Amino acid sequence: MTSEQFRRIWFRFGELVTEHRDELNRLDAAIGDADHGTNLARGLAKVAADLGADGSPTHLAASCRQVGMALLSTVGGASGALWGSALLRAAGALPEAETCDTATAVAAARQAVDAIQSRGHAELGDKTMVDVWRPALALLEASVAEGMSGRKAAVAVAERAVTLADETAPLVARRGRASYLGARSAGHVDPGSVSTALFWRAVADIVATS
Amino acid sequence: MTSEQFRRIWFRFGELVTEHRDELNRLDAAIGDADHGTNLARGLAKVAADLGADGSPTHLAASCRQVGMALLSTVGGASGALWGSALLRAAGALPEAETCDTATAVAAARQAVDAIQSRGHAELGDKTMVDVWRPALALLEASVAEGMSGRKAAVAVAERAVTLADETAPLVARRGRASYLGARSAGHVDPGSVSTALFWRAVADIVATS
Amino acid sequence: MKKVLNRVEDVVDEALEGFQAAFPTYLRRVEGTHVLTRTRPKRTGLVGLVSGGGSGHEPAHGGYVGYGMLDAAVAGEVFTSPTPDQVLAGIRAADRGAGVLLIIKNYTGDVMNFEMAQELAQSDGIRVEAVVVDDDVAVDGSLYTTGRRGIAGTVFVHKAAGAAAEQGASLDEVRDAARAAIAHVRSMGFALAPCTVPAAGEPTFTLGTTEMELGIGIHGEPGTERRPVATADDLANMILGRLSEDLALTPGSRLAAMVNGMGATPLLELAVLARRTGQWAREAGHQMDVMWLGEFMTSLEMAGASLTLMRLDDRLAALIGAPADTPALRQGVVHD
Amino acid sequence: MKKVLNRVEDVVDEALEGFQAAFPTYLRRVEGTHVLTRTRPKRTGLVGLVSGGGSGHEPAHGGYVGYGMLDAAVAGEVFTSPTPDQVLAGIRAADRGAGVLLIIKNYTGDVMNFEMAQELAQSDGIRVEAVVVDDDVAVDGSLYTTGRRGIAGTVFVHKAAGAAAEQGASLDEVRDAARAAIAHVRSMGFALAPCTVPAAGEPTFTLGTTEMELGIGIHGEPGTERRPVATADDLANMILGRLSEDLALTPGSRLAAMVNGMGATPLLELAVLARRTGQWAREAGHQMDVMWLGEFMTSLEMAGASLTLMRLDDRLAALIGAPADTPALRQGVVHD
Ligand SMILES: Nc1ncnc2c1ncn2[C@@H]1O[C@H](COP(=O)(O)OP(=O)(O)O)[C@@H](O)[C@H]1O
Ligand SMILES: Nc1ncnc2c1ncn2[C@@H]1O[C@H](COP(=O)(O)OP(=O)(O)O)[C@@H](O)[C@H]1O
Ligand SMILES: [Mg+2]
Ligand SMILES: [Mg+2]
Ligand SMILES: [Mg+2]
Ligand SMILES: [Mg+2]
Repeated sequence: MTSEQFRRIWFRFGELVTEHRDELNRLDAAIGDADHGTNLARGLAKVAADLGADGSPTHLAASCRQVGMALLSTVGGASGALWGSALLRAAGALPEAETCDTATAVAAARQAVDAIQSRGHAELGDKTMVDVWRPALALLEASVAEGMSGRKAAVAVAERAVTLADETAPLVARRGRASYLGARSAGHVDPGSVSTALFWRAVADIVATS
Repeated sequence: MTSEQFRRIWFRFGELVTEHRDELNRLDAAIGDADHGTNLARGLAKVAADLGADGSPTHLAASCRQVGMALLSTVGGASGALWGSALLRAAGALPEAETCDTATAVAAARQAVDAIQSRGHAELGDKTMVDVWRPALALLEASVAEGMSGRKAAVAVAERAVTLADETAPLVARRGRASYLGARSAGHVDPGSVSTALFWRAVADIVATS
Repeated sequence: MKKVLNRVEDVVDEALEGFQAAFPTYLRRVEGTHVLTRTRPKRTGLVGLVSGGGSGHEPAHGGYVGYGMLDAAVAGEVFTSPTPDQVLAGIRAADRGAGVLLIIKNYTGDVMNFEMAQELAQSDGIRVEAVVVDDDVAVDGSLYTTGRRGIAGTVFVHKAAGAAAEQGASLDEVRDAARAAIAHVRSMGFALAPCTVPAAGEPTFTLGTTEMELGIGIHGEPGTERRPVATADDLANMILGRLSEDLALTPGSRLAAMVNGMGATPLLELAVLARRTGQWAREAGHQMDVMWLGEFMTSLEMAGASLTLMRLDDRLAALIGAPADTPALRQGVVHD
Repeated sequence: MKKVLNRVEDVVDEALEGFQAAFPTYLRRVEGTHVLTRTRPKRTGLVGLVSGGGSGHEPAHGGYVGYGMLDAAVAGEVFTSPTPDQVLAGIRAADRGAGVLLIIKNYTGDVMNFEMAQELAQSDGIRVEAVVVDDDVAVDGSLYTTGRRGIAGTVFVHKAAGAAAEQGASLDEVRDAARAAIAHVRSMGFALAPCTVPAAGEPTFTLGTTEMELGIGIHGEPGTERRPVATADDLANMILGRLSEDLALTPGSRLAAMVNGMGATPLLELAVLARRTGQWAREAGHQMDVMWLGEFMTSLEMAGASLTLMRLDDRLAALIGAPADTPALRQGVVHD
């Protein structure tokens, strides 16, 4: 992965979230507080401004740290802390260099997912973004281990992520705001899972076309 | 007028106001605070209870004072003070006896109307109950002066009162809550005028059938 | 209509019991009446203050019964003036031998019922003076002979007259302090959504999604004008301009302001009005002594707000700033 | 959506300015942040208290900054937890050298963002302890692993911990006072109408004309159950029964109660709940030390209310009764 690709992933993710902002808010309205799209869109606008600013770092680790700080300080809510933690931890696995190999990128992704779980204490099946992150990471690692190119793996993960997000619908939430609804949370897709799928789509879009 | 008639007028007025309560509230909603029907109905329920109670006075003056006190202490708002003042003043013109002649009854009515105007400072054309009371009284006095029976005069006044109430519609209110609407008060009938017409209908209903 | 009620007919009675239950050290209900009076009456020889009106304006008026403000508050049915016998009970409860001042809001019903009570009390030998608050600039007093309405500015009048009474002023002096307050206070309000009187069960008016009522009173009435909705700053500018003009303010005026919510507008939004009110005063070169921000004189669950300005001289500033200890307004040193 | 706003994006920022404008003697905004802190900080050597959360709960949390309660309040966007850097700024503002206690409401976002700030402050050398309030009995803590929510009872926790801090208790003692308060406080709320988050522009849920949501939180979320509307007394009985059971109250318990409006429900109606709350306590043989009646922790313009009970021992009773001087809560002697 190049530093340029990394930046373009975040610009693309920002576009996708802005496009889907109202939908994410609507999903959050059903089982939360109707702000998930607004929160992420606000954060990603800051990310884009930071990444696009003159003198913004070009090395991967610094760039990733910058994204993490921007998310942490502008998203707010549960998703802000989780995305911020994820990026800050992932930065530790990336080199202070303009590029890294696929294995390093995958290792950074694993760090990100671990950080989300250690910050939020959610397990698979709790109806949170972990329900997309964890299996998506497993698929990524398996694909790359089987020798699939990063490019192809990213596309596969992006496709799978959409399904994973949809599959959160029947679950009863056990973490986050939706958990307060108890059984009433079933029958609705988890908004953080949908935005996580958008992230993987952004990754695939950029990696596949560059 | 007999004391029995006097009491039946108030029972009948209570029935009529209860029937028209929602309509009076609706009229008041348009240019006031939507409570005129509720206020009067509450007061007349108390009047009926007082007049029907064991040991309630049977002489006209005492009976009239009792009605005035009941209205004063239960109606509230502008109409409570006005009706209360009217009845308390009228009581002064009635005898401590079971009956009085038509001239005395008419004199009591004049006292009532004077009390309404001295308490409320409204003039003809201010879009208040005075717009019914004052001309109705004039018609009553003229009819009786011409030698019409009390019975016939009451029916004539009751008919005229309905028209007078309707004729308040185009006026711009200068007294009471409706005056705050300025020009916006035009186009709506004054609720206190409509209830005053109901009072005259009650008088006619009772006097004509007894 | 969805409301937190038992029987509609009982709401005022039950609410009075509720106030007594919540504020037993402040409020006591005069038995068999709709009068709330001080649990610990002020000392003999001080002037008593009575206010009141229809219910639905809470915390007015019971919330202002206590040290430095009222001695008794008389509650009518929702948006309906209390009756003379009730006001008389309030006067009796408030009288400490030095006479009683009635603070009346300028509504026909209130004025007439309070005046009748005044007459009754006077014939009982109690000295009673009355002032009528008419702070609402939305209603043009010269055109409509009922004159202006009394709205949120009334609470500043309670505060000023209450402080004077607590300091031992005579009945005439307290009345004059109230008159001075009335002469210097102006208000105006707007509504974004109506309220529902429990007994009526339906909203008092209807508004389109982009309309507001300007120049509303506090009884759920529509305003003097219907307009397209405006931003908070535009609303504040417009209202403050009207108040300023009517008070004939010149730069350097010393002011007290009140940003008053009508019931349903969140404090978050009222604070946005407070921001502009502060800015406006700075821009106009005025000195803002105090700003009250909250719900002081409501109209059930109406959405909207009113702004009040009072021009202060040294005397009024001292009265507005004096200590008060009531359920709804407490100020003064509570610690060292 | 009709709201008193300028640009939706600016509402929190402008409201913070408005609070500062209205309460300059109490509140000061830490420049460039969403933190309100005391204009006159408490003396060095006392423990600092920080709370906060999303906006839209006003007067929480800025309204509780002042003597006897908080030292700093951190405001997020409407119903959105503040970010760790903002909480860190609050911790820095509140620190008087004796460490800082964070009072967090149990929401995933709040907990995580406050915890991250705690870690950052600790690595800066500031001692920081944290407590998490989870008073909402509507959510069954044993079934849903996030646990119960923190709602209006949080204000009692501010009060108790704030009093302890003001009295010179150490960080551990203040934290323990807060924990004791949390252990003894329970709340539950209901909604008759939803609210509209400005940025979303639409109500957070819809309700039929005869429906209510029971077990609501304070973020406009639907409740745990939808039910037909009930009378005020039935609602109070049901909620008080739940609270009582959860607190395992036995006759003769000493209690503090809070009747808290969610935003749009008039004080007149809240007082009807207060009446029943007082009656209920008497009937159950409890001693009601204090009852707070008003809006303490709102959910924008949601219609509805929550009831809170706290079981008091001597220590908690003294802390809840101690003086406080903040924009939204003032108690203690203001005159002689
Ligand atoms: N403990 C948790 N672990 C992982 N993800 C979580 C957790 N709690 C919430 N989430 C995710 O966060 C999303 C909600 O984010 P957002 O709406 O931005 O925050 P908030 O709930 O504070 O309003 C949920 O849809 C869920 O996917
Ligand atoms: N000054 C006045 N003189 C005579 N009648 C008046 C006056 N003010 C109001 N009214 C009458 O009272 C009626 C309103 O009564 P009501 O609704 O019961 O009282 P309120 O206006 O206090 O709510 C008006 O329709 C009008 O006829
Ligand atoms: Mg959310
Ligand atoms: Mg009326
Ligand atoms: Mg009325
Ligand atoms: Mg949120």
